[in-house]
Amino acid sequence: MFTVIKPMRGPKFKNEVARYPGGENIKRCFACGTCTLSCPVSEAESNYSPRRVIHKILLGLKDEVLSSDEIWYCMTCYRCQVRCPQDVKYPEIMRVLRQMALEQGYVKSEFVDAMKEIEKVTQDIRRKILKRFIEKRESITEKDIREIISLSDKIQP
Amino acid sequence: MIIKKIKTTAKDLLTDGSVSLIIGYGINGPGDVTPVFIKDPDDVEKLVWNDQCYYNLIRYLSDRDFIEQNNGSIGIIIKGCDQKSLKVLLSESQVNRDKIKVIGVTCKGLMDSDGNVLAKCEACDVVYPDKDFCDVIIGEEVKKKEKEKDFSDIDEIDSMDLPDRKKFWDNFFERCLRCYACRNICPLCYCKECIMDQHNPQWVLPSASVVGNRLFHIVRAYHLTGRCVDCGECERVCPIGMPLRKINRKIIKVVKERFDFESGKDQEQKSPLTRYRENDSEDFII
Amino acid sequence: MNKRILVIGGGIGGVQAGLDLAQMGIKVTLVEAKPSIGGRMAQLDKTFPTNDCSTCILSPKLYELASHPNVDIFSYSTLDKVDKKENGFQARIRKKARFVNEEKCTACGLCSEKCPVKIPDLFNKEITTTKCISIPYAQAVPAVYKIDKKHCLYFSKGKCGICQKVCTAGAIDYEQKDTIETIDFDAIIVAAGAEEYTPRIRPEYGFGIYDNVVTSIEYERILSASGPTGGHIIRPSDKTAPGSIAFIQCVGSRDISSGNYAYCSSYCCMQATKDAIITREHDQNACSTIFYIDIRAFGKDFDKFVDRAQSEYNVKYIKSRISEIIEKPKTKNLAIKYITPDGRINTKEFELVVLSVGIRIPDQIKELMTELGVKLSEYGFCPCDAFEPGITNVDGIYVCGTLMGPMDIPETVMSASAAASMAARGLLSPEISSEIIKEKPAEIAIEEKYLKIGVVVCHCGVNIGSVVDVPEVVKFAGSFRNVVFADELIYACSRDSIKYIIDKIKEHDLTRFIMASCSPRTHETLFKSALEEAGLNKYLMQMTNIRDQCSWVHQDNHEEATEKAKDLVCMAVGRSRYLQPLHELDSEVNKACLVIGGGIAGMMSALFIADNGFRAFLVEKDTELGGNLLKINYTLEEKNISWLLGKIRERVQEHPLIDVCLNTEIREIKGYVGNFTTNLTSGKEERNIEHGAVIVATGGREHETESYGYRDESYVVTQREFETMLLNKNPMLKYAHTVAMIQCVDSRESDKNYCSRVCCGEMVKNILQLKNDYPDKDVYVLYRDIRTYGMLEPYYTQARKTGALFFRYDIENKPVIQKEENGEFIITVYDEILRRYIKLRAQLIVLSVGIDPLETNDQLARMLKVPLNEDGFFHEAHVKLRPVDFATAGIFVSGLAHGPKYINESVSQAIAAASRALTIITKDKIRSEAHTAVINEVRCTGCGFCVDVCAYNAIEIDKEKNIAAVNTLMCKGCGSCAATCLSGAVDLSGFTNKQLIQEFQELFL
Amino acid sequence: MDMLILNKHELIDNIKSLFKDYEIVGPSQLDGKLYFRPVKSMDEVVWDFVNPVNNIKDFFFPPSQVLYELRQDRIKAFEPDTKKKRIILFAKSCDTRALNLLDKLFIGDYKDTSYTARRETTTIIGLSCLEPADRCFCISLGGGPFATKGMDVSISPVRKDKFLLHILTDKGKDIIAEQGTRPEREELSLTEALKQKAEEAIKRKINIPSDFFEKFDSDYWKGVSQACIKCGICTYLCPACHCFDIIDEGYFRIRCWDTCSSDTFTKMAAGEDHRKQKYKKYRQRIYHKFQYYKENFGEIACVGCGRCTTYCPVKMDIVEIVNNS
Amino acid sequence: MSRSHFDSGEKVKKKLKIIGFLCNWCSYAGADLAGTSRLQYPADIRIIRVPCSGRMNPLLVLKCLQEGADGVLVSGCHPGDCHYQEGNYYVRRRMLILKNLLEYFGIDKRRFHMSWVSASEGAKWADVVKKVVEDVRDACEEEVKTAG
Repeated sequence: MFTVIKPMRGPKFKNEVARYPGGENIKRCFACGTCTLSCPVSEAESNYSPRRVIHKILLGLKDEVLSSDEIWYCMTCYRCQVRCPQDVKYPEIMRVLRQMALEQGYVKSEFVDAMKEIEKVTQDIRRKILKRFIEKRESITEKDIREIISLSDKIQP
Repeated sequence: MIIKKIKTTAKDLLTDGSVSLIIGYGINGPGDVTPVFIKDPDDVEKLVWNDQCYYNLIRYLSDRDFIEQNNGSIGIIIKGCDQKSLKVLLSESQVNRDKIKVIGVTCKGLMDSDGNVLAKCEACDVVYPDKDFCDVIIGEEVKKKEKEKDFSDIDEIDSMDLPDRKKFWDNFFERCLRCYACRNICPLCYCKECIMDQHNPQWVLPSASVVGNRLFHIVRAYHLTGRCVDCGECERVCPIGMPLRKINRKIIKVVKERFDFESGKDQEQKSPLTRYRENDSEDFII
Repeated sequence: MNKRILVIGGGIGGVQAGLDLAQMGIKVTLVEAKPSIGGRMAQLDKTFPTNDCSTCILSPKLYELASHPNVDIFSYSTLDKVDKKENGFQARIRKKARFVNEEKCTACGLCSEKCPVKIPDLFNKEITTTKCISIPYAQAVPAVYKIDKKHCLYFSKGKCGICQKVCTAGAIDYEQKDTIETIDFDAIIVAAGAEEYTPRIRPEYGFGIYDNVVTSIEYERILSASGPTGGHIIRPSDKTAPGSIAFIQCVGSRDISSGNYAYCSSYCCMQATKDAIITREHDQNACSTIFYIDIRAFGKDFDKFVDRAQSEYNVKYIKSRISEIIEKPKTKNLAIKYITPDGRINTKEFELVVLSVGIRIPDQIKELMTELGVKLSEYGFCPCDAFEPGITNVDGIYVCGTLMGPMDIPETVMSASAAASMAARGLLSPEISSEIIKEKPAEIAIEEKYLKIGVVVCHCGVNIGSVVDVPEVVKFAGSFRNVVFADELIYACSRDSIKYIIDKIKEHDLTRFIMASCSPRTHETLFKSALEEAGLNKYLMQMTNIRDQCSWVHQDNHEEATEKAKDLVCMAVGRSRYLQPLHELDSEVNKACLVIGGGIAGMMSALFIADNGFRAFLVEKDTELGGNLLKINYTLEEKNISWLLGKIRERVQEHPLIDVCLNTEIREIKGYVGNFTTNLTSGKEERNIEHGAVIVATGGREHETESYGYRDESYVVTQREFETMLLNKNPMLKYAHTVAMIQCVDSRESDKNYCSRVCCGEMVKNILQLKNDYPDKDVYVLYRDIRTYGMLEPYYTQARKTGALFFRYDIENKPVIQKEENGEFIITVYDEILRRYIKLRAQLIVLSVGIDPLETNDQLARMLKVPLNEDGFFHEAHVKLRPVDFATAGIFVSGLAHGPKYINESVSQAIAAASRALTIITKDKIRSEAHTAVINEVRCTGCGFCVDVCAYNAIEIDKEKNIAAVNTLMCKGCGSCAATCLSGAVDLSGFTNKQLIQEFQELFL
Repeated sequence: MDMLILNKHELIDNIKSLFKDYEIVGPSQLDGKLYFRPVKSMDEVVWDFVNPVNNIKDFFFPPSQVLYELRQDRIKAFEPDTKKKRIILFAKSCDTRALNLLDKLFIGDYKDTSYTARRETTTIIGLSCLEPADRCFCISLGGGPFATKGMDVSISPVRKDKFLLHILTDKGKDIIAEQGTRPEREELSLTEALKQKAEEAIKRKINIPSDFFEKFDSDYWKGVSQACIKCGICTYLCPACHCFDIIDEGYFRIRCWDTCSSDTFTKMAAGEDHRKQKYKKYRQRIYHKFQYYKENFGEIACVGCGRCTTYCPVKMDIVEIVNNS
Repeated sequence: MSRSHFDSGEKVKKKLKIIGFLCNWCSYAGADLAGTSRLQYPADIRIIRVPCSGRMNPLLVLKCLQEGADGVLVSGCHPGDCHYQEGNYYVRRRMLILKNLLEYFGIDKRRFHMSWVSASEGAKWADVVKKVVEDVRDACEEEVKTAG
């Protein structure tokens, strides 16, 4: 665990984010943790925590946030935004960060297009698994799902 | 020798008029030690000091009748255990401290008639009267013996089962004459009209029946809760030899364990029945 | 002006306001919508932080109000119309039909037993059902049954009518109609209270979907011994005892997105803690977990309560707001995901979940307020400014309780007393005494009369008669010597029975009277007034309970019940032989009040005593009035405190009835309630003043701290110093680009284990002021819990919006400050979200240091013989229901002397103290208890045992004679002294040793 | 008046034979102290002893005795059950002489029913006192270690196991079987020698000064009685003291011993008590024994057994007090 | 000759006589609530109302037992609930000493009970009475067995 020295002055990262539409309420967050708890991604990926991303923005750790891969995890399911008591719109903030990362050269544009690809394929696999499960009607374990995924390259889209 | 110092101190106090009476220990006709009251300086010779000076002379300071008769300032010779009962009396504002001169004499333990040390002296935890309480200290200072109080005889009675325990005490209650010597010798029993003598309402059966005697001893022990300093006089004077110290020390044990209080140590603190703590034990309450 | 005030709402607020006004001699009409008064407090099982049983401390107040001659209670009634008159109001009150005659109903419960229709039990939050004809709970006041018209078969289908057939008192009356009364009032106090927020708006918590998710008020009913489950904690789904219980905080509070609930409801954290403790007391292996955002234990002894919950009752506190609850279908358990202290996500199954719901103003109360013309805030509450809490925009209408904003019971009681003294202004004057003098025939002296005892045994309809053979008991009663008259009555408490009793007393020239019937707690005053009318001293009556404690509890064994009834009568006869006539003693009251301390609390108390027409002595040891308020420039609501303070000081100094004594010390206070004499010294000259009551408003002081290098660093300041720096734009601010604030400095730790309540509010105020003047400065706040409770929460949100950053630190891991050569500070603190230590750079550090009691408190406490609590603040009589009184009569406390609080709370408490003092000094004479201690001077040895055990300082040892003496005015008649006296010298009149002994001795003769 | 000589085991057999139809009371040890109390067999009885703590007065005038039971509707008198006759064994001469004093009071012009019933059904076998204690002074009051006043049968030691029985009353005759040998002069002189030796052993003499009654108002009594703690030991243990009080306990009317030193002794209805001070109480005890009883019944109500000095908690010696008054 | 059947071997009567001293503000109210809720309990207890459990002098309990009561119950408010602030704290200490003394002298400790019953604990009051009556009955039977 290392310590982070907080930069003294200069344009605040959080004000930058707050200027974009959807990022207005970021400063209202009082770190209650509801977003992390309602996020399906954080269930799978244990050290991904939307609360920590917001906290880093507020602390102004611009490079660490924009260069991190965390901002790409969000599946924009909007459950956190519905549940947040202070009306912080986390998915919108992720959209803003992705835009800033692109504009300020942290990632290349192909990377953003690729994101759409990944989106499509994962959705497709998810649909297949669900279809298989609904046919069989009895419970399905993680092993079955892994097996389906490994066969998926054989299944035509 | 201690007795010489006592006599000179008594003589000086009487002559310079700072006291009008000295209460001490003397000898009666057949040669037993008896309390003696000296008013004029040359009677000082009557004073004695040996290991038979049982009496707790503090009893006379709380006796209204006695104080009426001798209302001047009084000099009194006390041992360690007597001093504790004086402190209890002071905490209950029964004795006017400036009207008494306390002559504390160190005592190495009293002997009974056939020469072994009294049980109460074995257990005594204060050997010399403390300096800042007494006006005069006679005899060299003996270090205070820190000693855990031994309640083994009490535990032995507690361990009996109910009928035996009842028989053990009823054996004495059948013989108790209700002569009230145990009440009247005790310095802490100074009520103007004792509960036992009250008829309207009549609290306890006045006659010498087993039930009446048992309740008398329960009330007496209850009224000494957190006050009795175990000076042992009540047991000594009882004509039928009832083990009264076993009763008093049972209450002293309960008060020590449950209220963490020892009587006679602090002049300001009265019996723990006038105080409470939020977390007092209530295991016996449903 | 007919001196009558309308109180809307029968909760604890309305009851307290009504009681205070009645005791000041003003007529009160109390309108309550529900069938019985007591409000939401009657639904609570226990109250924090003392775990008193709620009904135990509430019902005496309800009985006192119901039996007070100045008070008429309109229960089950609504207000049709209220219109403003030139000097008051006129209200049309509709008393809805209960279909039960209030006079006749004896609450025997037979109708409810036989009623075939079950309806949801609103009082128990519909956990169980109750009958169509019912009373909310056993100890309801007024204890009169009510028929629910909608469900009653008689009204819907025209058949049934069983209850009328069964009722022996003939109280059921289907034709009863609503009655309307139009009454004029001088003022109105609205104490309508609030209701719980129903968490349907947050469906993710599964309320109404999963069985085992209940709200906190439902859980109170489950915990309550008189509740549907008889106090056994069972979960709704399968009625088993839950092993693990989760409490979820801030449901419907601090929640902007799900509706207009941005405020914090103030008491839910403590209610959850109390429920968790009581759960553990009921069931040793049930363990509770409380999921919270900030634990808001800001009141007196609250932090100690939370610590005890963790240490003795192993309640776990986890800082994590819950996002959703999922029910496991098979076991009906509830899975909850939460963040553990070290940042991991964890799921745990709980058998029961309690949602700590916030409060909101119900719509019909909003309509009532708009009809009255009172403006409400955006959240539906009725806000008042700091220096006039309770006063609304409409002249003559006052507000108190949760209608003003979320608050706990003590604050409600204080605001209710305050509203009472505000509403009473102009109606009181020293000339008219507020006592109630009933004319009654001269009392016959019975001393030389022969002992003649009369016994009446009551059937109480079938309640006694059906189990106890009453004629047999009457014959038995007649067999006693001295019993010259014995008879039976069907309903002894009915009008004509009372007349019959009065005639019999006169006819047989009785000197003692025994009533064998129901409980003295409810009917003693009724029969005593009968004796008075017959010219017999009312204390010559002895009641014995052969209903609630005999016939009702031995129904299946008639001859044992009869045997017991005979014994009870025998005991009553035994005791009555030794009853003596007793009289309440009256003593003159000096109609003035001493206020100690000239701070804002003292000034407001003095002002409201004087405004009500009574003299006040305001004693202040400094050279000017104002106290701590002189050092405060603005608050969150009031922008210019010094201007407001100046106005109040002016009003105090010019008020003809306030005698301001500056740089004056109190040397000695002697006397007792109604008759205090105080010796004041100012410099050389001395002065004695006479007064009837004392208000302690000596205030508090800022805590001097040594931590974080405050002593020797000029750039480490306290919040108050920072406020003055902001006010006069101190040049030091130029260098402070980043300001770091540290909360709970030296507070909530070993020797100072209490929260000073105001520091979070001050911190937010200073941040807003700083960001307003210097928008580009940074602010970090290092806190343990942000306790901006109630209406302060929106300001906390604003503070975050200005960009201030909040870091939570733990008591074991305090922030560390190092100073660099260039004068800047590096603050190292562990950030639990990042799970890393971070270093913050700041040029100025502001410490929130909290409030300490004055050192002079214990000297004044000893002078007034009133207690201090563990932390050194003055200890009030009862933390919940008597927060302004001391146990010793006639002495009251307000302001910081009672404990840390905000300015508006101090002002509210100060006006409440004035109102409590007025209940005494408005009387010509004070009536003392009749049962007081009596000293037998022959037996008293002056040992002082009785003095130590007297909680009311009513007994003292007279120095010369060394004999105890009782001040009958202060004595409350508890008898502790009589029980402690070793020589039986002290006795309690009315419960003397002889009477108690004779009561059981008669059994064995 | 016939005498006979018996040796020890003959005497024991004689007494044993009485156990069947008599209730035997004798001096026996209990918890290290000697009491007169009912005994089951002869080996419980102690032969050589100085006076026990209690005395035979207890068996005629008990410490507490129920007189009546008063109910709302009926009164029931209690009679002592004297079906079984009783024998008091080895009473010393001072106790029996004191009993004689009590007879003067209880069987005087008014006969106390329970006392008289008990007195008639009890036979007293006295034992002469060989080694009187150093506090005894019975001689100076007309008694003596070998005196026989108040006994039905007196037993005096002759030689180690030889006893001289002296049958004094008819009751005595019924219980002693005709056996043993007639006393020889030589045995009589041996007993006489023992009597002389016992009488010299008593050194303490009580002599009441002539102006005893005039000293009533002197301050002497204040000085002397200062040590007294007003307990009841001296009166309760004194064989001659006979004051009693009638009290109600619930529905029983009870006669129980009273002591002039108690606070309630002369306390009257309204609390008035003309013997409130301690010295008046102590003076009353002395004058009642040595003056008033003598005026009323002709004898001093003290038999010199020394119990009051032995058991007094503060060791006040009655002999010294009376002599120097 | 003492007639309280403390000591006499009298056969245990079917109907015991137990005296209950109840504090007016909590326990008496709790007993009333047991009545209004129609909770049945044995009829051996006779209730005497005292202003506060703090009024109870141990001598009253002793006098009760001496007069012939089979058992005594003293019931008051839970600590902290006392209407007179501290009454129940003091009586708790007094009765602890009395309990120890009674036991020490061989009086069966089941003859004297203390309980805290609040105004809303009607059910608890019924249970307390049942337990006390059962205890006192056992104590009497045992007493008769050993004395007989």
